[in-house]
Amino acid sequence: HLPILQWEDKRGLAFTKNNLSYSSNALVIPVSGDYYVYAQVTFRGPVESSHKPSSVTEIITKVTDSYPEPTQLLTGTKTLSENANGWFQPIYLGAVVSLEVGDKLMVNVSDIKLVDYTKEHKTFFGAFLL
Amino acid sequence: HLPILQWEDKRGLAFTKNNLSYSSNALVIPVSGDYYVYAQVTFRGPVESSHKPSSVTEIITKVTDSYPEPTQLLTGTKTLSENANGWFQPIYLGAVVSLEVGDKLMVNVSDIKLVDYTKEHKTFFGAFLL
Amino acid sequence: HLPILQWEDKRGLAFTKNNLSYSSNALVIPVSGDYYVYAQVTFRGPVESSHKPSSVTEIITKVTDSYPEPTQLLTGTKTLSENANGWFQPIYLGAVVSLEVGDKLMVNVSDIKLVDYTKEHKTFFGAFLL
Amino acid sequence: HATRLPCPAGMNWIETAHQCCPQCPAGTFLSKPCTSPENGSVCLPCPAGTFRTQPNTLRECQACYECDRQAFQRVLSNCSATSNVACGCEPGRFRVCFDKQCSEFSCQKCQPCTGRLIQRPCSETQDTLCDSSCKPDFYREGDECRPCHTSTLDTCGKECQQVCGSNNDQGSGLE
Amino acid sequence: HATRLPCPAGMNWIETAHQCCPQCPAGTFLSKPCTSPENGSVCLPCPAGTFRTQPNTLRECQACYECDRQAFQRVLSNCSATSNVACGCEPGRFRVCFDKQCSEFSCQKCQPCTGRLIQRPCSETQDTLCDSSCKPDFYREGDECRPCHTSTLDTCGKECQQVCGSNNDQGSGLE
Repeated sequence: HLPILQWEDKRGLAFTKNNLSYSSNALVIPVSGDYYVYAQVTFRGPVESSHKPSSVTEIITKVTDSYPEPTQLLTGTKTLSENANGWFQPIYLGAVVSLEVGDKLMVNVSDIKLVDYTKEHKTFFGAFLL
Repeated sequence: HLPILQWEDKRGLAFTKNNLSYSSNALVIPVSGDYYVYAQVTFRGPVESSHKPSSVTEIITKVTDSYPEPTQLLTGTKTLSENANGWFQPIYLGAVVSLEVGDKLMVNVSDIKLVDYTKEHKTFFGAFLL
Repeated sequence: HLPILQWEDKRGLAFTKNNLSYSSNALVIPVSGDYYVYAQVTFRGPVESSHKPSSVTEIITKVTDSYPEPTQLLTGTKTLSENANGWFQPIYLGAVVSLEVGDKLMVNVSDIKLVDYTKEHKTFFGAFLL
Repeated sequence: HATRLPCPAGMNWIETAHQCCPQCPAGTFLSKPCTSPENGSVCLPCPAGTFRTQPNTLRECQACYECDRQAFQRVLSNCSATSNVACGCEPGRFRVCFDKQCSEFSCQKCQPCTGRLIQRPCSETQDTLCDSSCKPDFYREGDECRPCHTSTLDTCGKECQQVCGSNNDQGSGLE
Repeated sequence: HATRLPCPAGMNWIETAHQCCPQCPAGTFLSKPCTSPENGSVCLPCPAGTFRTQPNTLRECQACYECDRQAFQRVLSNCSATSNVACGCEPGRFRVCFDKQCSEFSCQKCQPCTGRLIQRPCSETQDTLCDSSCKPDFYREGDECRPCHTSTLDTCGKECQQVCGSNNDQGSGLE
């Protein structure tokens, strides 16, 4: 599978409440219902070590104990035609999905080295019950 | 007018409830109020038949029986500087709009042949009452 | 600081209610709580007077009387590899943030001359209490 | 809720009033629905900067577009209560459409046809069409036409010779 | 709700407490508002990885930025309770700003000036400035400077001859 992003859930703008909790890289759903789930990842490059990527991809996935494979809920994929000396590419995703108590939400990316993790307001992830 | 996208409203992740229904390519508003309306279309090319497009556009429009012209609610338009051998371009739109019972919401695109309809998590459309 | 966008809050699709008000370029928070805040800015160029920009940036910031510095809540920054004879680049941002009564929300951009202000459905800004 | 009755022409079903009400004319919007089909709807004129092109029972008018002055657009016709603004290009520029409907366009400089006859002048929608051959007293240099008088003996190549001949030999019949 | 009184200097109006409370010093945040202006606000130090540069009555501290090590940035000064991290470039690289404020920048390799004198060394904010002419014992080849000793008789063109002279003829006074 694609690498999974880790998140900060307490410091600065980050918070969790109404027992929507964060553990081992996932938001854990406390009560079944329809949630608006969203995430933005800002990708940036070039990064010497990695080859010249032709595209970047962000996927919000759902994992549930009762099923061995993750379900891809939302996907944003963009090809890159950027120049060599530095590029930025934000991808925002958001939609309503029906979730069950205990479901886990995660964000996967095509290449973790291309994720801009330096500022909390450039890469973020969240959900709220409707 | 621009071509209108058709949607799957039952299979997989798709669902409608609280009598927000889907019929003839449109979400039909059951009760007047403020709704958060959103849609993502992933465009991809090149597609032999279509000429080399210089841009892609996604528009969420409102149609009401009582008015002969559609109203453009949200528009995302992006020029393409992609290379020839294959490109992807997602456009996400979302905002709060005031709607009346009976209003119909639709998604128009600049070129229907460029829409990536292959995976439900890449192109999606929805709304929820605040 | 970066230039601040001004908004139309009454005509056409624009509206404010539940005493979330708009004054001096900012949405003013009437009651403390968690809000989904969003904005899209469509950038376009080239514009003769401005030099060839290498990137465009949109930032949703929070200003509060009790603190002298604005807080950057959400940022979308994208490098441009567009061609000379005309380009469009929409940036959408949205997320849940905890706000206090009296907080002010504003949208800053890297270059105000590159903002497409011509159609209300291309550049928009809003918030709603969860 | 009450079944919707099909309304007679010129009237629309108003959910909140649960009845058919007369439409407001173009240029106005429905401020207050009619209380009974007999008495009229309360219609108000579209505020400045908004419009409605058709009779309607909508609660607000549509916001006018603006012409993109920074991209060299100009106003062809102002927004009125019944029609949106119409934008075109400043003189000396023509429209380059971004899509088939040309709902978005940039305004590019017309080419000047220096040294050539103009086959078709620049217009709102098309660039100038220049004659392929050079004007009299101009010689071809690559895909440009240069005036004879600027040529000097050593810069006057074959083409230039043919057209300009020896500079002081007027009407020598040289093609 | 109760009218907001303008608070005296060093105090802010706290909505939930409906009164003015003393500000918490920089490096701390307001954990619990004062119950009356006399007794103080409960301020706690910013947790690791967060900071506040100013006195405040905010409920949380700001998260520190991080330096982009994969893009060859390095820490100029660590994040402290009262100041954000400051990032620069690794030695041998300089900043290329993405915008006027240089809030985002990439770190590019300094040019080596092989065969030239360094007019101005590479710095945090500017690339090395190389002398336009070649160093002694180097000859120009296109826009590069090549060392004389690597030239062989047949590769030593006009430029090279002038500078390097016949290889074994030291100090021949050739310019």
